[in-house]
Amino acid sequence: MRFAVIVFPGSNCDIDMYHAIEDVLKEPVDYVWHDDADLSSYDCILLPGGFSYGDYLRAGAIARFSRIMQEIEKAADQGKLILGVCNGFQILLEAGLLPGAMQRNENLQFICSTESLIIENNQTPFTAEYALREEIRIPIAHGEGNYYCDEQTLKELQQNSQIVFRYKNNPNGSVDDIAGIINKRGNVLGMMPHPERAISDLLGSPDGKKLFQSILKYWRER
Amino acid sequence: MMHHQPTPEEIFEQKLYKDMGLSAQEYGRIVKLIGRRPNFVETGLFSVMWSEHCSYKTSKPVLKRFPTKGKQVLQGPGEGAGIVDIGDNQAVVFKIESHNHPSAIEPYQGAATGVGGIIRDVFSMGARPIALLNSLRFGPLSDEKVKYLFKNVVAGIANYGNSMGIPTVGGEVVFEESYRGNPLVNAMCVGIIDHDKIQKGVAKGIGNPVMYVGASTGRDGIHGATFASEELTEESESKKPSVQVGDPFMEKLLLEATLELIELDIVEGIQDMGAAGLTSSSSEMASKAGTGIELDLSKVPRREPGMTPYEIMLSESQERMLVVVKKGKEEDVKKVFDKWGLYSAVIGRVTDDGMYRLLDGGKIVAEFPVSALVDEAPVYHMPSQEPNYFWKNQSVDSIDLEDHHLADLNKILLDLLASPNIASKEWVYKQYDHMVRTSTAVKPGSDAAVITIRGTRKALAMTTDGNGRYIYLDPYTGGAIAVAEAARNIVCSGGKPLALTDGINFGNPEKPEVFWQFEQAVDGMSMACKVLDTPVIGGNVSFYNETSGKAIYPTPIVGMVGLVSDLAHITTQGLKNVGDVIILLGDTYNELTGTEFQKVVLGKIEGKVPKLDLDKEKKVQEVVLEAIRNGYVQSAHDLSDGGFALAIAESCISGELGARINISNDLNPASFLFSESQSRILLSVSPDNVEQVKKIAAEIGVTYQEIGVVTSNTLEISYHDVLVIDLYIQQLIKAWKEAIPCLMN
Amino acid sequence: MFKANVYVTLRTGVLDPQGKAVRESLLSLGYDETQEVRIGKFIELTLDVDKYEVAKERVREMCEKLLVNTVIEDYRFELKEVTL
Amino acid sequence: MFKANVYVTLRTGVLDPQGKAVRESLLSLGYDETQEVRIGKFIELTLDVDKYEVAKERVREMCEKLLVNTVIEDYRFELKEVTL
Ligand SMILES: Nc1ncnc2c1ncn2[C@@H]1O[C@H](COP(=O)(O)OP(=O)(O)O)[C@@H](O)[C@H]1O
Ligand SMILES: [Mg+2]
Repeated sequence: MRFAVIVFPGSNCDIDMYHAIEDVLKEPVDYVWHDDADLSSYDCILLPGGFSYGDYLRAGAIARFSRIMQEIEKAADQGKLILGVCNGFQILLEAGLLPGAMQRNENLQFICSTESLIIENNQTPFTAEYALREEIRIPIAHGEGNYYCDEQTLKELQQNSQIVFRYKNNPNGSVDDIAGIINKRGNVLGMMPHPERAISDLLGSPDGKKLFQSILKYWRER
Repeated sequence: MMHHQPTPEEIFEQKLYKDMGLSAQEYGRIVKLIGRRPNFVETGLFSVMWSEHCSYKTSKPVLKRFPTKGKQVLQGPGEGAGIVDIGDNQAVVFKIESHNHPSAIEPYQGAATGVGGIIRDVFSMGARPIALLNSLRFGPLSDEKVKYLFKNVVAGIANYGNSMGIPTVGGEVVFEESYRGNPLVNAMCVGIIDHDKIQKGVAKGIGNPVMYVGASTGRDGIHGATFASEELTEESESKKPSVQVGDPFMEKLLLEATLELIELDIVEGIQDMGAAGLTSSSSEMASKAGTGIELDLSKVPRREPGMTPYEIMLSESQERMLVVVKKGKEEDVKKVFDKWGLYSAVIGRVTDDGMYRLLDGGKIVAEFPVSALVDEAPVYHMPSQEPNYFWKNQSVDSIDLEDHHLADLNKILLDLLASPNIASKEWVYKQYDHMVRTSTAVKPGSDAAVITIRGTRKALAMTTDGNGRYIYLDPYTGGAIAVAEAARNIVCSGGKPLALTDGINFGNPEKPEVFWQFEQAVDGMSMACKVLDTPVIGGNVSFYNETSGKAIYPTPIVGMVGLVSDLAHITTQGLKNVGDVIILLGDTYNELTGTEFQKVVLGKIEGKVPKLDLDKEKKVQEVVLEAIRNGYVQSAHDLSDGGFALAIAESCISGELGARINISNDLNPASFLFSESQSRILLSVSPDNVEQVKKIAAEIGVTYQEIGVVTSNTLEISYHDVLVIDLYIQQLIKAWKEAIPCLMN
Repeated sequence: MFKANVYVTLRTGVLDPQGKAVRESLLSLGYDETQEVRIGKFIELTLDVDKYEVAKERVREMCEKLLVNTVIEDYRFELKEVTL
Repeated sequence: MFKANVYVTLRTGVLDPQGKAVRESLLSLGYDETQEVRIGKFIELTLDVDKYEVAKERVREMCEKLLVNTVIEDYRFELKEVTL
């Protein structure tokens, strides 16, 4: 299975994501510069965290116009797996690949901490290795992770089981404690917490590993 | 803006050089050195380069006393940052820098650009920055203005580091009256490099092009270096334009582009543009290489129209670097910087005539020997005088405790835990991304942070420490304690201390008493450095930290890095298992003067500081490192602010476990609990290993005491079998965790 | 040449954490008269365009595409002809 | 009751990384006519105050004290009487 880690100017969790794939899955992975225009050889596309273009206007607002985003939309259409973490999630929202928008954290501060998440849907390619309602510990690190959507959208998310992760103790004010959502088709996942930071006991938690293992399993058994 | 540029005659006659911060003697020295009266641009160049901030004219003779050599040192003071060998062709690069005055005026941007500057220092050496730390001082948190400063300084530091993707993993924050009008913001950056990639700031190779890379130049921060070399006054507010705005995104691009450029192997020399911007970088690079340099200012990328040569040279716009590359490789440089969307321009060349020459288009606007500007900067041997207060304090070595002070030791412990100086700093480091780069093995909240080195079994331990209160009372001993405490923190995390960088923050050095504090502190630090084999590989001096004529506590900060030779040695302060045995290493004396206890309970600070026996210190550290390396230690925590009671409480809190302690000795219980005697470390050890640890201590010759066991949820301390502390861990956690958030909301 | 002043505000119904924090600070500073506070963005653009109609259409497009996230934000703008 | 619209802009000469990033993004989206972009804040306040003069003075104070960082920012505001 081939993985692409997209690098935007200002991405800074790209290296962590790359190593997570290398360390956990031992599958081939490449960095792909935002200006490149071919993703056809990849099976899974990872949008890492960071501050693309400084996140100066709104997080992810400028990155979504990168050349690579058209390719990502195409890949999404083809049903390839796409995972956006943190800034990657924000970009997917700005690009309209996922519904809703991000606001600044309720306390207006950047928050870096390890949070408890509840697996709300384990029937996705990204979460099959987890048990339903399993509680996992995954770090967050963001200033704009306060997820917002209108009531209509929220209802849809709930009805279609698109809410994949919820915070146990909502740290940022997100609507309905949402930490991560998936598109209707089930191949594009966005989440604020960083699974790539939770792949060993030495660094605090191994709970993110199963997410990557789920991806590989899905691809193998597809 | 300048309408008419004063002539050399006007500068002389109207003493305009004074407004720029030069004294009459200094002006005279310039005239002599260059053989004529300097023009306006030239006067500006000298004024910034000869400011304390750039030339270290008053501190240099004293800083020479620091030991700077050691077999581990690859690069001592003098470059962007110092470098220490860590084996396997790898080295660690680090430095600390202050941004006090800018942060007092505009806390968010001041602190942010301080972080930006120190990061550039590190990557200009060719290193990949892997961690940030900081050391902060503010007035009491009850003051609204102080809260504003604290909040914005932390947010500024957070935003810059977070955007760069460099984890901020440690630091310290102290709240004390003397910093009310003059907060301290010191930032430290640690990087890692392969030996063969080390770069220097030299303008090497006659005829080589000098290139400007990074962001464009604006009018920001003009005369920042001079501003940093003056006291803060009411008018400082009106000097506000001196404050620069940071652009961490730009710096992230500059970092990646610079490291990519260095890989090409075409760089002869590189230096960041920090204080005094283009002026200091270009002249220092030429001076270090013994060459001349010629720049054409019309080629400098700028942000605003109509900038004069004077403004271009003195601007402190951020996120810029100066690079000398091999001739003919200009296009290669451009390609890299274009890719990252950054400016790059050839703005001059290295010459063989030793001259510093600035052109604006065809016109020469400044010309004199490089050496006049850099090497001939004045050096002052300032008068030094022991202050009266020093002897007064030396004669006070105990405090008068009244019964009511001691009636409720539980309460005193909780009060101390909630004292902002001791309370949890989570409110601060929660705002810092301390995990990015996925190498933070010990996060903020333990003695020293530990960062792993990918692809090896090694890790780096790092910490910042300083204790202005001790150093005020007794700068020599206090200075030595700062170094000893930093080393102790490294050792408790499983590292061997390698070297340190110092951040010197003092008042006005023209005052003999301030200068005395400075000399004494440097001497004390030097002595500790020698004994502990932690040479000084770089640092920063910030003087004139005064408001309304009142100096801050003299506050040298020690930034120290140690090597953890195997991941298995990584140790934290939190208790680990019920039933583990608690051992206290070192001796406790009745030393309550100058302590957090004295401040919180009696509301004052006076008297002698705890004594420090450096040989003993060294031995205690040896025992701990030896025990850790043998795998005998579950947790280690040094005893510092608040003494034994606070150390055991912190270990309980971090481990969410309790402890049952039994002490018998002839001190009164308060002295034992809260004395800040030095060279003490608390270990928890599994019962099987207790004898081994005792054996190591006995062999090295360190006092040890088995004082208790780890339990589940209460901290109980008995004194001669009388219970004097009896608290639930949840009570400790509450007092400690909620103190700062409570004050801030 | 046209200058556009673009005002970006949060849609009604969307919580404004920043506005809320500022309001609380104002109250605690003794500005008891403070009722509501909403914080938005103010963007000044200069456009090298000759015709008002063109400028208007371009700014509208810029807003819809980049400057504003219409999921949570609203906008309005003013245009003014300027000479350099 | 008064409504105040406060416009907070960066002082001239102060670096505006936000404006710069947006400008570059607009250019790369093909809005070649984009000259300058500056980004500031737009604050809407409602004040329970009767007199125009009082409202004016209070808003000025609020700006100086809290809303504006006068080290790097400038401001202006408009006042309008409103009824609830
Ligand atoms: N400004 C700060 N930034 C990051 N971490 C901090 C800061 N201040 C304190 N900390 C962290 O909080 C913990 C306690 O700090 P401190 O009480 O100064 O420790 P010690 O007394 O062991 O030196 C340390 O892990 C330290 O790194
Ligand atoms: Mg410590």
